Amino acid sequence: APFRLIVTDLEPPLVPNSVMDLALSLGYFEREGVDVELVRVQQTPLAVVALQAGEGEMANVGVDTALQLVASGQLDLRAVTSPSKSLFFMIAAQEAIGDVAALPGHSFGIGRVGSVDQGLSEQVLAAQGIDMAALDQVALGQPAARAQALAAGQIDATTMSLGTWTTLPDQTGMHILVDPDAYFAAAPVVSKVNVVTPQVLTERRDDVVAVVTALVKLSRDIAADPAIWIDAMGAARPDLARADFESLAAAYAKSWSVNGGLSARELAFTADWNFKGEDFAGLEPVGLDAWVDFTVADEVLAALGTAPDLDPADR
Amino acid sequence: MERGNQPIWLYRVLVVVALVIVWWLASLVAGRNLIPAPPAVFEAAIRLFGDGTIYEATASSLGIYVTGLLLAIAIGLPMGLIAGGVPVVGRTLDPFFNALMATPRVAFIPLIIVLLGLGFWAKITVVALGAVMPILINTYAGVRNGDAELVEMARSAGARPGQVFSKILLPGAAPFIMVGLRLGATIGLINTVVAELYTAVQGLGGLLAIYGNTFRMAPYFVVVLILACLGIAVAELLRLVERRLDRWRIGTGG
Amino acid sequence: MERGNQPIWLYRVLVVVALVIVWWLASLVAGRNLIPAPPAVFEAAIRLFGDGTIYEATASSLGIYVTGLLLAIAIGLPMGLIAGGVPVVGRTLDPFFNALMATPRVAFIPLIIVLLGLGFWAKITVVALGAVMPILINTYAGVRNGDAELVEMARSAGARPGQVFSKILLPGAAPFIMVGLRLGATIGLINTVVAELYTAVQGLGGLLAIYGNTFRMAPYFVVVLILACLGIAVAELLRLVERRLDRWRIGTGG
Amino acid sequence: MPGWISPWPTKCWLPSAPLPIWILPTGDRKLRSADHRPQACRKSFGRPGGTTTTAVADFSLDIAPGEFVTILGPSGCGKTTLLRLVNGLLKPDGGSVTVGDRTPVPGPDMGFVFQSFRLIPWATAERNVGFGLELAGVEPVRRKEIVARLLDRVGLGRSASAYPAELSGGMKQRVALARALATDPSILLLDEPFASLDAQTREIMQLELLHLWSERRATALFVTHSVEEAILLADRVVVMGAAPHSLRHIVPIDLPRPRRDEVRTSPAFIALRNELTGIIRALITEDPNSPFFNRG
Amino acid sequence: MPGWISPWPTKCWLPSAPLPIWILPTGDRKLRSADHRPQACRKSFGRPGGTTTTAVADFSLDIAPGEFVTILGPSGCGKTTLLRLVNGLLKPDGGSVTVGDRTPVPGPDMGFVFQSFRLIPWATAERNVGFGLELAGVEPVRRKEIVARLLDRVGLGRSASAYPAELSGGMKQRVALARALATDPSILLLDEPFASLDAQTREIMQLELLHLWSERRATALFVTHSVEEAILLADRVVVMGAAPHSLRHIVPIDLPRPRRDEVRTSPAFIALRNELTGIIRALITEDPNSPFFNRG
Ligand SMILES: Nc1ncnc2c1ncn2[C@@H]1O[C@H](COP(=O)(O)OP(=O)(O)OP(=O)(O)O)[C@@H](O)[C@H]1O
Ligand SMILES: Nc1ncnc2c1ncn2[C@@H]1O[C@H](COP(=O)(O)OP(=O)(O)OP(=O)(O)O)[C@@H](O)[C@H]1O
Ligand SMILES: [Mg+2]
Ligand SMILES: [Mg+2]
Repeated sequence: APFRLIVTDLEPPLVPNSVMDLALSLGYFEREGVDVELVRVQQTPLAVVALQAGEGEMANVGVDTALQLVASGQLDLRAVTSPSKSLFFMIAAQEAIGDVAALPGHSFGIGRVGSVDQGLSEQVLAAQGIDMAALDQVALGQPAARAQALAAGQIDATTMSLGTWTTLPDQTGMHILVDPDAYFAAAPVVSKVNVVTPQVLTERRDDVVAVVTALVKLSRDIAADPAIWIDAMGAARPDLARADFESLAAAYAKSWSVNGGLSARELAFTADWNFKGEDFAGLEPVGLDAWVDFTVADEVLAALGTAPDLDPADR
Repeated sequence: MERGNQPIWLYRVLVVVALVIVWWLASLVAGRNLIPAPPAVFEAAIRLFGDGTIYEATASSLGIYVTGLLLAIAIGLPMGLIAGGVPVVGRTLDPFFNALMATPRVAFIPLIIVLLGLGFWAKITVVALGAVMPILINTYAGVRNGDAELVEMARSAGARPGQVFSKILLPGAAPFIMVGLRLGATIGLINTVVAELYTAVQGLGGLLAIYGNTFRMAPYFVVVLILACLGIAVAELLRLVERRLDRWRIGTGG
Repeated sequence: MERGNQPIWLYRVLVVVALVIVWWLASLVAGRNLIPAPPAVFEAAIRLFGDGTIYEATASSLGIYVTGLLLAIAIGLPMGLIAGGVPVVGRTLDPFFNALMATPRVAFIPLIIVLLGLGFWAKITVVALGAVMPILINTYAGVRNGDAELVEMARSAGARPGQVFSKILLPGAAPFIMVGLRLGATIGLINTVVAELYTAVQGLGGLLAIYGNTFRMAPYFVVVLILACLGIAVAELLRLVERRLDRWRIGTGG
Repeated sequence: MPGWISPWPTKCWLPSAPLPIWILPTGDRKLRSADHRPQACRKSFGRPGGTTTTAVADFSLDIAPGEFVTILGPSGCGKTTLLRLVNGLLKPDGGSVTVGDRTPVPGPDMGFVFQSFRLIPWATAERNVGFGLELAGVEPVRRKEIVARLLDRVGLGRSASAYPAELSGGMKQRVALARALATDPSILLLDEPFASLDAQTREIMQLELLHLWSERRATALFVTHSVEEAILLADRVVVMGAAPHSLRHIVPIDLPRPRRDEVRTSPAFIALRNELTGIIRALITEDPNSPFFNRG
Repeated sequence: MPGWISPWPTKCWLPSAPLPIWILPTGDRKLRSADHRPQACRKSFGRPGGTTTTAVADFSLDIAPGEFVTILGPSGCGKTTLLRLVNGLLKPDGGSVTVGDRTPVPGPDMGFVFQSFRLIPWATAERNVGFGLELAGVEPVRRKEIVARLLDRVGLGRSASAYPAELSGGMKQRVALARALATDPSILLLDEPFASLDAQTREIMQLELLHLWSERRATALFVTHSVEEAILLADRVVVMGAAPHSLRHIVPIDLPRPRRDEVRTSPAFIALRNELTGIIRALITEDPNSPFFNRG
């Protein structure tokens, strides 16, 4: 049976997560001897439902979702790797808003009250001394809707990913208020992980190891030679210019999960941060071992060796 | 004509009981994360009603829903009458009605946001956009199916075109229009949720988004059930109207 | 009865021209590429048709759509006939039809995924779920509006209940059923897109999601226009059927 | 007139024997052949408002197998309702209706010509006439044959493919007549079947009907407003009046059959005509319940 | 019978003068008062298949203001179509129809009793009768008054609040009659308006109609299948036949008015009756185009 990997992107995304698509198209999975099939769904909740329904073996989901499911005892999941720890969020605003200090009193698009993007925005703004409560928050759901509302001039600023920003065809009148680096510095939170059920972990452990191996190998290759990514993405996304990929590749230079993307320290921080959020009201915090499985990554690193610099593999 | 409603009510209760049993079984089979068991939903309902979350959300959604629906009726009914009564207009516009119908609502959302923003007006537009077509198409068909003999009689009695409309075609189309209203009312309810998801998130649609995204399935189901009950309530209201309109269907004479 | 279609076609062309002009103006006003200008969409269309993306997506969506619609007809038509013909059944189930109608489709999606997965079966179920209700409710109303005098005549002529159904009530309900089919067909098309968005992403719905999420509005509009054209095509097909069924409406004798 | 030929070229069904009709009060079945006292068969229509109209009351009659009974009575007195009771389309509120020895069940063995025709608008004249045969499962070829002959008999051979909306009033009525006759029923219920026909066509249709009736030995209940027609056709003329007493008079017609046109000028005929005209006049102008009391 | 009282207690509209009706070929307007040669007015109905039925052909007639013309003719010969042409509901394919000096426009000044009644099913008898008044904007109080009187006249005072489905055939017909009369029209088009009435009620209605007609000095076109009725009511009887020549005979009736019941036995009446009966018989049994050629 093929190993079905559920992704929440409809085509290779403009973030390091794209290694999952590229590993398939560039034959990395094949070379590890695993027959991977990508199952594309719209959003994380659907990915979870699909996983639960046995429509896939592994899913790339939001950390908040994984934590909620585990903490509420609804679904036993284990994160085994994170091809793209952060989604490179940033805050974009209308030109008229010169800096962060000008934000209070203006409208700010969020997903919904209690969503991850709201929590992150709050933290980033707090780091710059701005109280989110002073803003007029407008709940708008999906990232694309937020971007569209910004472009249409219906809101003054919002958090979006660098990928979303890059795809915006016409950015005149808008600018980047908080760039991805400053954003991540203020809120160093892992946003997405690949999870499997314990059952898959025992029954198809070899396949899981092979998948993680393929992802790590590709990440290392790209980290070594960004042109691999630029070329592959250029082929997959003809709608964007090569220059876009080049600048994105430069931004992502230090972001490839060359060691499997699982850092105990980062994950613990992420969990703590999440449990403080509104969505987690009434949930008891759980330990790392309840939702992360390091053994797969360790097995891969044992075989491939640990890469220095990027992506700390601390346990 | 409809006396002795007791058995019908009894049957309905039986259906409800059967549905609850199926639901309970489904929750056992699917696992309670996907389908919460009835008692969990019941508890959640008590909590939600207790802390007032629901009232506020329902009131906000109802405001949008009712306004949007009235807008849909105010547009769909006269347009359907004109399309049905003036064949040139009807046959010219007919394909465009269908094109509009077949276009996913979400395709219009960017346009609506640009033109109307994210608030009340945008939302009622989404609701009206969904509800208008069943009303329009049913009215249109109702008028086109008007009794040609009665129309001729009215003309012979001196009815001007407007009078033929209001005295013959409109009441004659009542059964069609009622179906259109029923469909429009329920589709409008769905579109209220869509509107609340795709423009500024709020109301019952907002609750659905929150509970759905955080996998709180019990309160999620409470909201779904509230929507279902609203659907029933609106349909029963329409049935009262229908029963009044149907008084003349008594039997068959001569 | 309808001769000399030329003016109608002319009017339709005029409406198309008017719509394109409004669209163009809107694209100028909205700016920032939220609404692409007609030439951009035209170019995108040429590209999409050129590289075959569209054919594949359309074929995949059409397969789901047609199967789902047939399923909806296979369920909605007989259910509507039974509900209309056996009053106890109709009056018992009536509120549940409305409840089902008023419940957002997306609420069912988790259940559907659990039971049917993400593939073909799940998708046609979503399509059928959306299309079944207009068909059912219109059929139901059509049967309830059956001519009591004709039914009595048929009974007098020895028609068994099944024959009263098939020879009097069903053909008598044809105008209602045609409206139901029209609404069901277009709503089914929308639900095809919904299904393709909420289960495994593919087909025209998948293209909409991709283009929409990445702000490629020109190809996005191409897909929207294709959906609109499919809506028109289906409606025109239904009109052919309708015209055949309507042959007897010739004028008014005696 | 050329020799009369039955429209059923070869019969593939056993014609049922002519049946008697009993219209009696409840529980009186055992008395039916012995006791002919008028007893109450009754039918009222309720309105949602609570008021009821009694259409047939205090009606009791038995009709022998093969008898031709015509019914006269003022407009709105309950004639149509009576036929619907006999057909089994309505159930009496009191008393009973028995056809043969059973409660009547509508079917191909009873032919009903409705006052308002009740043609199926989406079916051609041909299909309307063949409707009963279609229901009974008679195969299309045979059906076509019978229908064609019946359409010829009622003078509509050329309009076989016309829809009801294309037919004149009298043409519709003839289609309705042909439809009722198509299944060769043993009981004929005819509600003013010739009201929309001109005098000459009406006479031709009367002759057709009498031919079929006498050949078939059918039992016929025939509502008409023409006193002359009532006498010409009937073995007995029943005169109905408005409730509370629907059955007012039974006049036996002893004129010899076949009755030719000349019978109209015979003294016996004229006496009967004057008697019946007087009865009906009295019902309308001398009954204080009549809306035309003291008028006309 | 008590003294006849008009159903319009006080008239608030100016009764229009009785109007002549001209049924003529195209372009012949200037000839209309001088030249009465029969000329072709024509109406055909096309079918999608391509065949056409000619309902009225070669018809030419002028009717004087205040004249009462009755029309006799075999079933399906085009009588109803003629009335629809005169009412302006149909446009002739050839020739012209002129009422007064204009192409006819349907309206409250022409009353049409349809052969199939055409009552509004969702309106009570009362509202059906008042329909023309409602359209003309007559205020409710006055409308109620007129409607109540008319319902009384046609014997339906007690059924004012009944819906058509609750009325018998004859009652429906009387509602249709009252509706046509309610606007006090100067032209009456009556299509077998008494076909569903019993002999006595029919006589009462005939008298009512004649009263209204003579008081109002209306022009009446009255289709009937009863030869006696045609003679009793008419100044002239027009006999129609099937196309290609719709107008077959015009028989002036010179009997003195008012015509009482006794006139039926007068030799002049009997002679006219026999003449007309013979004409119609000939139309049906001696015309090779008739479906009943050589029958009856
Ligand atoms: N379905 C009904 N609901 C209420 N009243 C009805 C219904 N059918 C008939 N009636 C009433 O019953 C009475 C008898 O009606 P019926 O049709 O039997 O009369 P009829 O003798 O056939 O009259 P006609 O000669 O005018 O056809 C009338 O007063 C009529 O109003
Ligand atoms: N709408 C129509 N379409 C096609 N043919 C029609 C239409 N109306 C009438 N006819 C045909 O025209 C002819 C005359 O019809 P019309 O109704 O005028 O007859 P009529 O004289 O009123 O007959 P009757 O006495 O039976 O009512 C008939 O042959 C009929 O079939
Ligand atoms: Mg009757
Ligand atoms: Mg006629």
